[in-house]
Order: sequence, then C-alpha cells, then structure tokens
Amino acid sequence: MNSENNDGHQVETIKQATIRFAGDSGDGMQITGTQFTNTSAIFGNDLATFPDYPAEIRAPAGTIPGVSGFQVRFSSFDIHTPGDQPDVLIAMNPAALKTNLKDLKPGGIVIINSDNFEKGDLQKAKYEVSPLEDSTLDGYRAVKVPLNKLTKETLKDHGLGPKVVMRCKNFFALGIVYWLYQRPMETTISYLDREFGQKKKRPEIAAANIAVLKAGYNYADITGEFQSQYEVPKAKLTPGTYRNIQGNMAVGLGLIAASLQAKLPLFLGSYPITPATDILQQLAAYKNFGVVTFQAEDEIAGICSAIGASFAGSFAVTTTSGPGIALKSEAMNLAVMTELPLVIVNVQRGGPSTGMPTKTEQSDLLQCLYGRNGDSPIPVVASCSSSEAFDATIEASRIALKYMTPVVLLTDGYIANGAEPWLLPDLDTLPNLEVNRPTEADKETYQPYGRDETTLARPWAVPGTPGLQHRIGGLEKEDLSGNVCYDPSNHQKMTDLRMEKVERIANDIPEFSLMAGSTDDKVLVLGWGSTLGAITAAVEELRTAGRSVAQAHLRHLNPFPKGLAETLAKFDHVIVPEMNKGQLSLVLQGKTCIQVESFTKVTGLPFMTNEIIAKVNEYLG
Amino acid sequence: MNSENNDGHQVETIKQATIRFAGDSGDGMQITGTQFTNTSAIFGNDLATFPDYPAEIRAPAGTIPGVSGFQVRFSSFDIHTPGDQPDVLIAMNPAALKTNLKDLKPGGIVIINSDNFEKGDLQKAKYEVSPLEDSTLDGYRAVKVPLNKLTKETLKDHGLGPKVVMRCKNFFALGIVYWLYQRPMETTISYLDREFGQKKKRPEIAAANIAVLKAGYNYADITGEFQSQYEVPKAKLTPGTYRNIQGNMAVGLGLIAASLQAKLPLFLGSYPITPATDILQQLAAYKNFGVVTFQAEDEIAGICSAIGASFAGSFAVTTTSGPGIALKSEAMNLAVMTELPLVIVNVQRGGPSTGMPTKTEQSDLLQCLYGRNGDSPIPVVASCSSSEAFDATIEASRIALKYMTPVVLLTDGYIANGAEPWLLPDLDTLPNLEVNRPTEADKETYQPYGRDETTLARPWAVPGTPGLQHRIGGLEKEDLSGNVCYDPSNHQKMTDLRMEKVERIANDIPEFSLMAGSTDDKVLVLGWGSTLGAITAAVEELRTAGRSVAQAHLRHLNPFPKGLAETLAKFDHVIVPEMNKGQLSLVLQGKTCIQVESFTKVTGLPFMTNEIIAKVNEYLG
Amino acid sequence: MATETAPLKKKDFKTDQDVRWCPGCGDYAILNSIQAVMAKLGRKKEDVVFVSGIGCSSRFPYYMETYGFHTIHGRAPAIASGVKIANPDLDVWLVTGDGDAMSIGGNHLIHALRRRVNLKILMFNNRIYGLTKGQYSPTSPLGKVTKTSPMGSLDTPFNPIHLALASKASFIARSIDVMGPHLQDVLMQAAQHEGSAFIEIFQNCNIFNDGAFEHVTGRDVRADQLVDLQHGQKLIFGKEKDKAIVMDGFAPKVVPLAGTDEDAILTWDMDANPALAYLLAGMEEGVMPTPIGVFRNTKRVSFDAGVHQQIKEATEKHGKGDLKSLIYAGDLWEVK
Amino acid sequence: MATETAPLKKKDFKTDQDVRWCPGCGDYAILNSIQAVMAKLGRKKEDVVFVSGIGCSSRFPYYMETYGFHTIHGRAPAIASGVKIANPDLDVWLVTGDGDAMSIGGNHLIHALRRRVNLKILMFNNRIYGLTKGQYSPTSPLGKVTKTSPMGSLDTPFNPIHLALASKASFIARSIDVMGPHLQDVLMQAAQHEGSAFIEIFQNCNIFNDGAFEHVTGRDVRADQLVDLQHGQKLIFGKEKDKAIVMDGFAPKVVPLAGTDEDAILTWDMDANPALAYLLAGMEEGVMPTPIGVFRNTKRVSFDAGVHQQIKEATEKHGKGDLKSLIYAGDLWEVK
Ligand SMILES: Cc1ncc(C[n+]2csc(CCOP(=O)(O)OP(=O)(O)O)c2C)c(N)n1
Ligand SMILES: Cc1ncc(C[n+]2csc(CCOP(=O)(O)OP(=O)(O)O)c2C)c(N)n1
Ligand code: SF4
Ligand code: SF4
Ligand SMILES: [Mg+2]
Ligand SMILES: [Mg+2]
Repeated sequence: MNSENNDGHQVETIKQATIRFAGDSGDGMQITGTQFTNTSAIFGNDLATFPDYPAEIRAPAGTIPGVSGFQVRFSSFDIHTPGDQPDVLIAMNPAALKTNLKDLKPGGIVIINSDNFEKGDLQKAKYEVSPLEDSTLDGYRAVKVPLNKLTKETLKDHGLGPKVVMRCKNFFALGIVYWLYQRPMETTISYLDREFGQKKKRPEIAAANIAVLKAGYNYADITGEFQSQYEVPKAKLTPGTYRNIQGNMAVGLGLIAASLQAKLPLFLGSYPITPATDILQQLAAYKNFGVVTFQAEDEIAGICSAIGASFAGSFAVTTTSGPGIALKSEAMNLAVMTELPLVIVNVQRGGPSTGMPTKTEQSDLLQCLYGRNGDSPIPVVASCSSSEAFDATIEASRIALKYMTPVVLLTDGYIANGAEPWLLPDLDTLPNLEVNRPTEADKETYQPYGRDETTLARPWAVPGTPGLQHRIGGLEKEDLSGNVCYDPSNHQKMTDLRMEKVERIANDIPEFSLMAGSTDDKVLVLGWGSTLGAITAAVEELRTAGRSVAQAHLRHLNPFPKGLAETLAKFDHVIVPEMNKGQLSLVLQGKTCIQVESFTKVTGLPFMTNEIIAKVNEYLG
Repeated sequence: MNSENNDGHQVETIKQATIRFAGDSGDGMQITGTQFTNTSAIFGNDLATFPDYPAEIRAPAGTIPGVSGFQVRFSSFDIHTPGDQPDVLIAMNPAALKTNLKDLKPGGIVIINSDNFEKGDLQKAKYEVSPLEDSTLDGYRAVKVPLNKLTKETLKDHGLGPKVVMRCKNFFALGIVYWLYQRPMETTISYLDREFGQKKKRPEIAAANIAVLKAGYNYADITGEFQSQYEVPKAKLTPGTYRNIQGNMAVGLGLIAASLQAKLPLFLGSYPITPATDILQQLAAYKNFGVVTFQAEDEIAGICSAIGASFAGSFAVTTTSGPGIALKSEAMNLAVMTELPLVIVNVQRGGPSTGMPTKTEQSDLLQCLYGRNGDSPIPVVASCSSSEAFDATIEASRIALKYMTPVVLLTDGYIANGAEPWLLPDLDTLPNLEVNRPTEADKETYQPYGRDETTLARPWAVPGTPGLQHRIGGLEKEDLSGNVCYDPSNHQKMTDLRMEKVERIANDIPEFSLMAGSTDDKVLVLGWGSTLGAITAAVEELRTAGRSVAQAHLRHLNPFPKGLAETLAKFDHVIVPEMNKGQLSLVLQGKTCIQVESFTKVTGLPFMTNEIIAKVNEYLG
Repeated sequence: MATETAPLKKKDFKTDQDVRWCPGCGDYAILNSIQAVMAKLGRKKEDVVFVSGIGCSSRFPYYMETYGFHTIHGRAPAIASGVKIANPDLDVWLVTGDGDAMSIGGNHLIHALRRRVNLKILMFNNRIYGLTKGQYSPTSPLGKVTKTSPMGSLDTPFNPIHLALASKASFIARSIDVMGPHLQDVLMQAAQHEGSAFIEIFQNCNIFNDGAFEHVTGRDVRADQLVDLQHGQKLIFGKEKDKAIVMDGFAPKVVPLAGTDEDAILTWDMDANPALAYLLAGMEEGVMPTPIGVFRNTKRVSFDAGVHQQIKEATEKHGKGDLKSLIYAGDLWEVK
Repeated sequence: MATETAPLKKKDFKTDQDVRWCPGCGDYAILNSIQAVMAKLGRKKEDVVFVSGIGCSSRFPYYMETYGFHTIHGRAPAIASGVKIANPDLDVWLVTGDGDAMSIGGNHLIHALRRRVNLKILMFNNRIYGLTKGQYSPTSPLGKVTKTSPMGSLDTPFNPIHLALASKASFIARSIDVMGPHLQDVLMQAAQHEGSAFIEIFQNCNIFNDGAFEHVTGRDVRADQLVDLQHGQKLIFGKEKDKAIVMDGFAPKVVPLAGTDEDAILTWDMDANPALAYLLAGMEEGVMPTPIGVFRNTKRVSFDAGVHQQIKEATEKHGKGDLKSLIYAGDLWEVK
C-alpha cells in the first residue's frame, strides 16, 4: 500500500520493519535504540528488541570489539522476535559497518556516517580500502550522511565544547530514522527534557540534543535522500496498560511482588556478574519496600547470606550467572538438605568457564538440574521472555515458599537485556503467597522435619519463636526430628522424600499442553526459555503455510508437567531447539525414552525464525 | 567335609566365612580386622573387606554412634564381596551388639565381651534389659568371654598401666578367632614386633599384645566353648605376587606410576575431606619420587594450584569428595576451556550436602558429567574395586595427558577404605604416557590452539620454552590462535571441537563388551563402579543356577564405549543397579533412548548379592 | 506462666543430644562456659542463634538449647551475616575452628569482621584439623609434623589477632578453654559489644594435637607466660607479679618490675592506636608473654543496624513501597 | 644467534594484541612501567609468567609478550602458586584488582602471602569494580555511592597494607599509576625479593571512579599528601620539605620541621617491629600523609624453595623413588 503524505513524499505502508543502530560503544547506540523503541511502543506497534553490547567496558574507540548494536523490530501485528535481518542499518563508523553489514537484508538501507571514514578510522576497523569506495555496498541502498559536520553545524551557536557537541550526533541519526518511519518526536523530546534538563540539571544538553534530533528529521525531509517514507500502523494488541521492560527489571519487580504477596521482607544476597548485575542494582534502589540487598564478597557468600536470611524468616533470593552457579552449588545443596525456601536466579551467558559473558546461551540447564553432589532435586523454572520473566519469577517464588525448597529460575542474556512491551498485570490476580508458620502454640507437636501431607513441605519455624528451638544443618537428618542420623534406612527414606517432594510439584502446575497445533500434527517443536519468540514466529509462519506442525514450550524443567511423555509420543518428530548442545533433549530422552530431534545453536546469538522454519521443513519433507 | 585335627577338635572344612569385628572406636577393631585379613591373604584365601567407621572422631565411649566395625570375608574360591551376612560377630560392648546383631546369619556365632555389660554400659547403648539376659541372643550361638578380666590376668606380670593393658584386649578376641579358623599367628606377631617393637620403640607393648593374642588362642582351644574349628582352604588365584590394598592407596600408587610413565613430576593440590584425605596423606610421604603435595586453603585453591602446575608442565592432580567437586566446578571449567591435562579424583560419599561423610554412595555421577556452566564435556572414568583403582587411575591419567583435558576419576568410600588382594602388575605392561611437547624448533608453526589430527589435543607448550610465549584463559578462544574471540561462528566451532575431542576418546578405549553371558540372554545387569563385586557374585550365582542373565560393567562413563547402544538393544531387560537414585540410568536413556530398569539403593551401604539376585529374578519371572 | 519470667539457668541451655567430642577435648570446657554466659545474659532461648561451620568445634549448636544452624565448611560467617541482617533482634553467635575460620572460611571471616556485622565469632583454635584427623592448619606452627606434613609444615601460620585487627573487627579478644572465669568474662564483654566480635579461644585437641598450648597455658607456666590485657592497667605479670613490659624503641621488652621506672611500664589502652594491639599481639609465643583478654572494643554502628537505618530513611523519604505504583511506572501507554 | 644475547627492550615485551582499556585508564601507565621494568630486569621472555584473575586490570597478561594466564575471578593467587611451586625457575607475576584480590579472592591472597610463595602480586586498586561497571569494592570508602549502594556503602573498607602485614607477606609496598619512576623503583625491589610480594598500586578508573585518589596523588597536593618510605630516612615531606612525622604517645603526628628536635622525627626502619609499618599504614588518608614506598622487605626462605628442599632431602635420605619397590612393598605373598 503506497501513498503520498502531505509533504509530497511517497509513503509506503508496511506491516513491520527492523532497524539496527550500530556504532562505537561511545556513540550512544543503546539510548538511540531505546528511544526508537519507546516511541514505537507508545505509538502502538508491537515490538521486540535485541541489544548487543561489546565485551569490554570501553574497547578502543573505532575498533571492532568496541562496536555496540541495538536492533528493534516493530510491527502492526503480533511479533515474537527482533527480526532475523534488519531492513535498515545505521552504521556510525567503519567497524560498525564491517560487523553488521552482512546481516542487512539484500537491498536494505544503510545510513552511514561518512565523516568517520578517514584513513585512521579505516585502519582501526582493519579495512584496507574504504568500503565507501569499493564494491562493499553494492546491493544495498547506501545513504552517506556527514553526521559530524551536520551536528557541529547545528550546534554552532549553542556554546558547547566540541566533545559535548560530538556526543549529540546519534540524535541526528535518530531524527533521520524518525522521519523515515514517520514517528513523532515528542517521547524523545520529553525524555531529553526530563533526563538532562530536570534530573541532571543540564538543560543546555537537552536543548542541544533536541536541536540535533530535529535537524536530522529535517535533513531527511529536505535532502530527499530516501526514495520513500514508511508507515507501520498500530498493532492490534490486547487492551490494557503497557510499559517496556527488560528481563532483569521484570525479575526484580517479580521478586518485590512475591515478597509483598508473601508478606515477607525480601533479602537478596548477591555478587555482581554480567549479565545478572542489574537485578542487584535495581533492587538496591527499592529500600522503601523493605528490601535488603547485600553485596557479598563473592557468590558463595551471596547465597549463604540468603540461606541465613531464609532460616531467619525472610523471603530470600540470590542472583547470578553460570560461573556463579558453579560456585554456589555446594550451598545450594545445603538449602536442599535443610529444606529452606530460596530463589536462585541464573541469568545464563555463553560458557563454559568465563566464556562469552555478554552473549546469550541456554547452557546451564544441566548444571542447574544436576550440578550438585548426591541426589539433590531442585525445581527449575525457566522464563521465556523479557516481560514474562515477571510471572516466571512469581511462579518460582511460589514453589519455593510453598514447598520449602530452593528453586532455580533460569533466564538468559537475551531475556535480561532485551526489552519488550509488557501488558501490566491486574494486581488482584497475583497469587497469594502467604506462608503458615508454626508458633508457640504448636510447641508440643512441632517436628522440624515433620511434613505437610500434600506438599511434603516441612514447617518453617523461625528463630524468635518461643518453644520451637531446633537445629538444622547439612548432615543427613532423621525423619521428623531432624536430628543428625546415619541410619541406613533413614537415609533411603529422606532421599526418597526429597525426591518426591519435588515430583509432587507436578500436581500443582498446569498439565503439558500445546500452544499451537494439535496432536494430529506430524511435528512438534518443543522449546524452553528465550527461544519462544523465534519458535512461535516460525510455527505461525509454517502453519499459515499449511504445514503440519505444533508447538509447545516448557516453563517447568523440573519437575516436567504431567502428560508430557504421553503427548510427545503422539508426534512423528519432536524437534527441540536449544541454544546449547542438546541439554533439554538429553533430559527428555533420559526421562521419557522418547527420541527427540535436537536442534542446537551456540553462537551466542538467538535463533533466527528462518533457521527454525528450515529445520522443521527437513522433517516435514 | 568334617574331620578332627591333632588336638582332637572337630574341624569343618568350609568354602568361605565372613567375620565382623565390632566394638567401640577405641577398641581397635580396624587393626584387628586388618590383621585377620593380612593373615588370611598370606595364607592364600581370596578375600574382601568392608570397614565401617563412625562419623565422629571419638564419639563417647560405649555409645551407638561410637561403634566401629570391620567385616572380612575369606574363601577358597574367587569372591567379589565382603559377604551379605557375617557367620561370626565379635561384639566388644553392648552398643556393638545392638547395631550389628541383626546382620548376623541365623545360627551364627557371636563372641561377646561379657565384662562390658554392666549397668552403665547398657545405658550408653540404650538397652533397658541386658541382652545377655533376655531373648536377644536366641537363635544365635553366643559365646560370652570376660575379655577384660582375661586380658588383665594375662598381663598381670607385664608391669603395664591399666589403660595400656585394656588396650590389648582386641588381640585376645583376635586370638580366639585365629583358633576358630585355624590361622597361623606369625603375620600378626611380626607385625606387632615391627610396629611397636621397632618403629615405636615400645617392645613392651609388642610383647603384651603378643601374649594376649596367644592367650586368646589358647583360651579358645582349652575351654571348648566352640563346637568345632573351621578350615577355609587356599583359593585358586591367578599366580603372581599379591598384596592387600585399599582403594585410596591404589589411587595414590596409580598416580605415582602415571607420573613416572609420563616422565613428569606429580603435583597434587588438595584439601582434606573424608573419605579422600588419605590420598593426600599418602602422597605427602613420597617426596623422594619428586611428588609435590600442596595442602591448599580450600578445594578451590587445591584445583587451581593444580591447574597452575599443569600450565607449568607438571602432571597435575586434585583429590576430593562430592562437596569438594561442587566447589571445584568453576575451576574444572577453566581446565576445560584452557584444555590443560588434569586428573580430578572424586571419592564419593553419601550426599547431598554434608550428607553422610563416612558412608558410601555413587551419587556424584551427574555432578561430574554436568555440573558446570555451559557445554562442558569432561571424560569420566570410574574404578570398580580397591585394587582396580590402580589401573583406573592410570587410565584416567592416560586420557588427561593424551587428550589435553581434565578427567574425573570416580571412586567411592567403599573402594577407598575397603581392602582386597591385589595381583601386582608386571610393570613392563604399564602404558607409556610420555607427552610430546613443542619446543623452540616449532616456533614458526606453533599455534596455542592448533590440534592433533587424531586426538584433537592442542599442543602443551610450557613456560620456559623459548619462542612459544602465549596466553590462555577462561574466555572463549579463537580457533588456532587462542586469542580471545567473541565471534559467533568461532564459538560454535570451539564448542563443537571441545565436544568432539572428548567423543573421539571412544576410538581409543575398548568397545563395549559383556563380562558374563551373551546377547542371547534375556536380562543384562549393567553396572559401574563399586557395585561390581555384588553384581558379579549375583550373576555368577544366577548363571550357576542356569538363569539367562548377562553382565557388563562400565569403566568409561564419558564417552561411553562404542557398541553400547547396539548391545543394550539386544536384551529384553537391562537392569542398572546403582547406589543413587538412577543417575546412570538417566544418562543411558538420555543418550540411547533404550529403556533400562533402574535398581537403586541409597542407604550408605553397598548392595548385597541377594538383593541383586532378587531383582534379576523379578525380570526373569 | 511463671516459667516465662523465671531467669534461665545454665542447664536450660543444654539439649537432649549426646555430646560427641572425644573425652578430654577442650571443647567441653568451652561449652560449659558458654552455657553459663547464656544464663547470665538473661536472653530468651528463642532469641539466640548459634551458627557453625564444619569441624569438631562446629558441632557446637547441637548442644545449645537455642536455634542452631550447623552449616557447611567455612561459610558460617556468611550465613550468620544473613541471619543477623535479616533479623537484627536475634543474638547471633558463631562457633568455628581454626581450619573452618581461617582456611576455607578465611575470606568470609575477614569480610564479616570488616563489615562489622553484629556477630560474636568464637574461634576454637586447636592448631590442627581435628575432624579430618590431624592435618596442619593455618595456625599450626612452622615445622609442625602432621599426616600431611611428614617433614614439617612450610606454611607460616596466621596470627589470628593480627588478622582480626587488619580486618577491622570492632571487638577482638583471646581466652583459653580451661580458664573458665576469664573466658566467661571475655564472652560477657563480647555479648555486650555492638559490632563484629572475634574471640580466639585456645583449645586443646587431646587426640591430634595434645598439649599444643601447654607451654603457655600449663598450670605451672601460665602466670609467667600469659599477660592479661586490662584496660588502664600496667602490663605486669608473673607468678610473683614481678615482671613488666616496657618499650625498647619500637619493640616490647620484658623487664623485672623491681627497679623499673613505673612510667616506663606499658599501660594497656584499648583506645590507643590499634598498632599497639598489633604490637602486643605480635609478641613471640614462649619468648614473650602471650597476651589474653580484650585487644579491641570500639564503638561504631553495626552493619545490620546501618542496613535497617537506610531502609527506614528510604521509607521516610519515599513512603512505604506500594506494588501498584512500582509496576505501573515509567513510560506507560494504553491499548484500547 | 645474536638476538639471544641482545638485551631485551621495553618494546620486546609488547604483544600484537590491541590494548582494550578505556582511553585514559590508569592501567596504561602501569603497563608501561612494567614493560620497562621487565627490560631492566633482563629476564628472558619465556621465563616470565603473568597470571591474572578477572577484572579490567586482569586483562594485563594479553599485553605482555611472556607466558600468560588470564584465569578466573579471584583465583589467580592459587593458580600462580601452582605455577611457581611446579617450576620455581619461572618469574611469576600476578596482576589483580581490588575486587579480584580482596573480594572473591581474599582468602587465596592472604594464604599465598602467608605461605611466602615467591610471587609478585600487583593489586591495581581503583576502589571500584571496573569491569562490571561500577559497584563499590572492599576498598571503597564508607558512604561511597555506587550503583549497588545508592544510599552509600556501609562496608568498612580494608586497608590493603594492613591486610598484607597481617598476612605475613614478606614484601609489601605501595605506589601510584602515574608516578612512573617511583613505581618502577618499587617493582625492581619486588622483583629482587625472594618471597611473597604484595604491591598496592593506586589506579585511576576514569570511567567509574574518576579522581578517587586525586586528593592525595594530584600534582598539586602530592608533595603534601604523600610520604615516601625510604629505609633509614627521616619521615620528612611537603612541597617545601617542611613537615615531619613524630610520635605522640602511640600515635603519629605531623609537625613543622622547623623547631622540631631531629631525634624526635620518626626514622623509617624496615626491620623494625612490623607494628611500625602497621602504624604508618594506618594514618588516615587526607588527614595525615599517605605513605608510599616499601613497608616491608624481609628475608626468609620462600615456600616453593622449601618444597623443593624437602624433596631434595627426602631423595637424599631414601634414594630416588623407584616404581618397582614402591608397588612391590608391604606384606606381599606369592600365589603359584
Ligand atoms: C567442603 C568441605 N571440605 C572439606 C571438608 C572436610 N573438613 C571437615 S572439618 C575440616 C577441618 C576442621 O578443622 P577445624 O576447623 O580446625 O575444626 P576442628 O575439627 O579442629 O575443631 C575439614 C578439612 C568438609 N567437610 N567440607
Ligand atoms: C565467578 C565470577 N563472579 C563474578 C564475576 C564478575 N566480575 C568480573 S570482574 C569483577 C570485579 C572487578 O573488580 P576489580 O577486581 O577491582 O577489577 P577492575 O575491573 O576494577 O580492574 C566482577 C565482580 C566473574 N567474572 N566471575
Ligand atoms: S579430635 Fe580433637 S578437637 Fe576433635 S573432638 Fe577429639 S579432642 Fe576434640
Ligand atoms: S572501566 Fe575503569 S578500570 Fe576499567 S578499563 Fe575503564 S577506566 Fe580502566
Ligand atoms: Mg582445629
Ligand atoms: Mg577495581
């Protein structure tokens, strides 16, 4: 659908677009991307984003390791991924061009800051010949904009130092893109006013950025560099109030919500580690919710302080990433043995070892399930998207508090840093997580390892309660009394009880069900975690094309929901895409003996929709 | 076969006997048991032992937690386990009687120190009525001996203090048992001379113990308390030189042998933990082999020092038990990423958490396979008996050095503390473990992450080698160069390479094969680790009875030997006995999709032969 | 109920568990002193928590009729910190050994001390790993022959008082298992201190390191080998109270009291520069007298109090957090 | 080959890797000084190993044309100990940050120091976690506002020199990123020391903690805020060399040089009781001058040397171990 707008420009209405902003880490690409995202969200598009940070704090300016990217996809329909290939690439320097151009859609638009292609710039990006002068850009629509010059020009009367001026140039680029997609500038203008004008008391900075933003918009309008403008109409989204949210923030809010629903103070013991640090940082700001954040000396002290707090009666949490889980395993086992509630958040990143801290992966599933000495069952809940992380967090908290057990909540770097619109929940629908604690009145009957008949949870008697003094620890416990006990049959019994308690959670979670398709379909795509978006997009596309494919997604990795094996058995092929070397596949086969087709990817990048489509097609023939 | 010996006593010739010595931890039961074992070994029986220590150093004398036991089974044929039920029980006090009587064979002999059944003694064992006076001993042949009195009497002229005198009474009991089984006393007499007379320069102690030993022997001979004596003839064992060995000692010797075969100094970084401490203690004594033992401040420092030593070119090892592995996981992953050779010995104990430190279990298999962040393949080798631990250690070392990888060697408390005759190896048959290191001459072609075509091992260039300076670490490595690299396709490639390197080890180990039976049998019993003895005994017995059962035992848990899946598929039922909740079963099913029957036991005690027989019969119908 | 107000006695702090240390172990005497101190302090049993790590000493909580947590090796300071920060109304005591506290747990120890979490950390120092049956520990002397050091240990030992000083502990003391009244006095002072208290207790392990302290704590030598630090008192000691400590340049020296100028005798001043405590704690055992008593007792708001103070201030400033306004925050938009 | 004997130059210790610290980071200056020191020391490149943990500072080994190991967070002292004990012929340097060394790695640090493993441990102290983008560290001052302490940190910081002293390090020093000649001098002394050397280097993180040391190291204030410890020299400092340190009871005090009795002025004596070093290291930053230079340099056989000495003695005593007699030992019996 093409048309012309008031200014006489041609306007093409499209259903979706994907833009990637790429530049040096000093170029403000994350802010630029976030601004575009917020504007589009408020405009009413559905959207998905993928920020891609460099590993170093500040790799040398202009080099390839220093490139920072932010991809946003927005649409007039329901979308699930930030897009396989961008339609538009903004490349602020040669390094950004070099690392990102290969992803651009053939024929896509690339907006280049041509001022940054001097000899030195090219060298830093290891270009021998300028890509503006050879065939590199063939097949793309390259728009070269002297951003530095134009920004300087725009601000020449603002009386600002040259460094400050140069820091505004990302808003020139943003202006161009706003024009290209006919976005209103208000959201960004009021952001700049708020952030720099009011909070940081630098109204001159706000004014400069606003001027540059408008200049960029006008430049695009006037120069006619672009063949047409595009319009992406509003999407039909579920009615309600929305905000954009990153996964780490959603986890933080979920934890506070759970603590309020449980009427227990929240205690977070943690040690900073990429990409989980944000949760600690965010919760540190919520002291008026009674939240205690304890930045411990290491991961072990982080979880141990949380175990102590749990013993003392708090709703206790620890947050980390893969290497931190490795360090916490011994203490996780103490929580298993003492049957204390504890939520362990693992924001997964590329492994093994230090691996690729800033890249995403789903490769800690086996570690979380099995990475402890002895038979040590721990429930595992996995979040599947940045906004759903709120619900997954509450679910993990519910299980921990109700079953008196540590619970692992898995997210990953993609969920943690990615942002998406979040339909805010009706607070009345949040589960009541209140716990029933024994009191002095129960003195005569209280048994530290007595158990609830249904859940098998032991009672949570907290220090300070008169008459319930007792002692717990990591040695095997005698049934009921909790005394240290080396009796052979007791060890068998307690090992069985610990297992069964976790297995019984399956009675308390939804049965396994399909999200799309039916058991009449030939192929089932079964995922978990952050691959949800890519899988959903792929299955929707396949089903629209009439292919016989169904979809399911596991939120509970331990225990599995009931009915899983029965349902899997009904398909010719069960494809299990994972960002690891087949960890869920191993567990599925191990527990059901049903053969699944493991489809894996460990590049540090999320699946692309097309990859999954291609895989499914292999099995559909 | 009955007869009478010279003294006119009736002598019954039997094929095997099982004796359990039980007393207070201060009563010297471990020494007594060991003496009987050594004597029987030298006499020429086959044998198997099972020591069972109390958890406390010195639980209060006379109490139930303070009971220490030592079971020895000896025979005139090839045996595999220390016996399900003892024929003779020596109970030095009421607590020992209470905890052990239930295991005694119906009609078995119980030799009781009747001097230790005073009121106070009974209270400590929580007996309300003296078991000597009620029906407790009905159905057994109880022989009450006033051991204290007789010992005192024997030593009245030795001029020793009363404490020292009392410490001799175990040898009175040993004398009785020697008489009962017609054992020569020489081995013990020369042990006492050596140990006390020569080493500790206390000849009076040696003399006293020898006197008491003989007194016990004579007492049994004269009193005629026993209906008959027994004779267990020599076994037909493979010819050669034998010694008795405990598993921890075998591991220690295996490590030294490997270091000599590799012509590399042995470096052990470790932190004491039950039941692995012995290995550290033993190796500390072998400094003249160039062995460096480093008692680190904790498990993490233990493995890290070993990783450092490996980088520097030593044959590096760390030893621990389950909780220590939990702590070492992060560093194990560093060894995976840096591809350095390292042997990690895990002497498993009862878990989870601190669990039951002095009890045996096989529950760290999953932890060792999967307990690390990221996709982190580590080869796992399991020893199946105290003497075989020597070979298993060399095999683990071979893999580590040849494939440049950390390797986990699994033993357990049962293997570690149990002793059995060891047919000493012909040293010429030990594998040559010499490594080929790049030198200055390879300067031009050396690549830190270049690889051997067959093994995929990278070259081990050690500091001090001119021209090969390079840098390694835990971040993802670029193929060949080893530089830090976040490139998506490189991460995929390196993850695949790390996996494949470990998988290729399957080309270098024996194919999967049956130890007994054939694929025509209906049932396969498939075990791993220290269950070998019980399984072998059970399968032998079943096959002798004509049952259709085969047996196989896995030494390599990662990678599995070739042909495993194919062979398993040929049986109606594959029974997998394990001292855990089904860990190998999960992995077998996960990797082969062949359903196996998990048969588990977690009581801290080894399987009994009868338990396995019963299980197999369930499937044979 | 009458029982609620009746003052608790020592025996009220005994549990029904059998005490499982070796007969003759110094831990018994310490247990006895601590139970006595509990009774004297008059705290309710339910408001007291004993946390321990792993080791012989760490079995301690089983014998105290309070809340108790026998945790994992070395981690007790971190776990106890969590208990205390989560509920500052509890009295949190920590029992640990020289291995538990200074080997595997060294980092948690120094961090709990420097943070000044209000914990009473009792380190039973027997200079050996007891539970694992006799390996040298970080407080075993150089050259110590043990199962893992058959030719003598090469590890220079820590001086626990030095480490506690450098860790900025706000209360630091030393006492001896068999010196009940002294130990109880020190423990009472620790209990009343607000902040991180570290108390080293010399403890005899009669099985694996018998007599390790005999040369300074033996009944015969004690008076000449120990000097008790009493605030404001001159450092005079000896069976006959005939010896004194003076400074010789920057080094302490023992001189006969007779003939020494009184002003020259060092006066123990807890509020002096901590380098003085460092100096005295550094006197070579056996050569100089070994100081016992309180090395440090400073006032400063504890970490846990600080945490709850910040929560209070934040709540006063921003109002008590409310879920609705937390979640419905930031850039919102409505879809109709 | 001529190159084998030609003395190495600073540039010979540079690698081909791009240096990836933020422009302006203090780490650049330190790298420069260390490369210079390497050239001066004249060791062969292949005989030097740089080990590091995780943090901005810990990227260091990538930039040194020696052997290098960028390990895991906090564990470098343990790994470096293994390297050095396995091969004492190597020069082992360790680069770490205040978080890597004193947070997660605190225990390994104090143990490596007390053992006196012959390591040169360089701690780049920027009083912040740089790599994780700005959280308070164990050396951040009380009240420090960071991302995880929005209302100010409640953690009392460590004094790294105090901790090193209490850990019995045999060489202890402090220098400053931008004071190249001083830093190089200190590093040269450390290199020549046999034992565990700990060197704290004040390092500016211009991104997350810019100017943390400006009040003592700034060009204008430096002369008045720093005092350089030189063995045998009086503690006199100030732009005009007009101030001196004297003792006031047991506390140090700054006085004008003019009018002060020379004998009263403290003389820096490295061999004095370590309590003197403790005292000086404890002078309050900003209020008293901050000491730099060498706090301690004692002679004592290093741990790694001791290990190999024991191996030598055992071998002399028992003969070189032989596999046959090792395995064919104990009670043997023959089956025919
Ligand atoms: C993770 C872990 N590592 C090692 C051990 C083994 N271990 C238990 S106690 C102990 C040392 C005990 O020494 P100390 O703290 O001095 O206590 P003591 O027994 O002397 O009172 C060791 C090494 C363990 N239980 N857990
Ligand atoms: C096991 C583990 N926990 C946490 C982290 C995250 N982490 C990396 S560096 C660092 C702190 C760095 O601070 P510092 O040692 O002072 O170094 P700087 O970056 O300031 O030079 C942290 C918390 C990690 N990499 N590994
Ligand atoms: S081993 Fe030593 S410390 Fe442990 S209980 Fe026995 S005497 Fe006490
Ligand atoms: S963050 Fe700070 S310490 Fe790290 S490289 Fe940048 S300036 Fe240096
Ligand atoms: Mg101890
Ligand atoms: Mg830092």
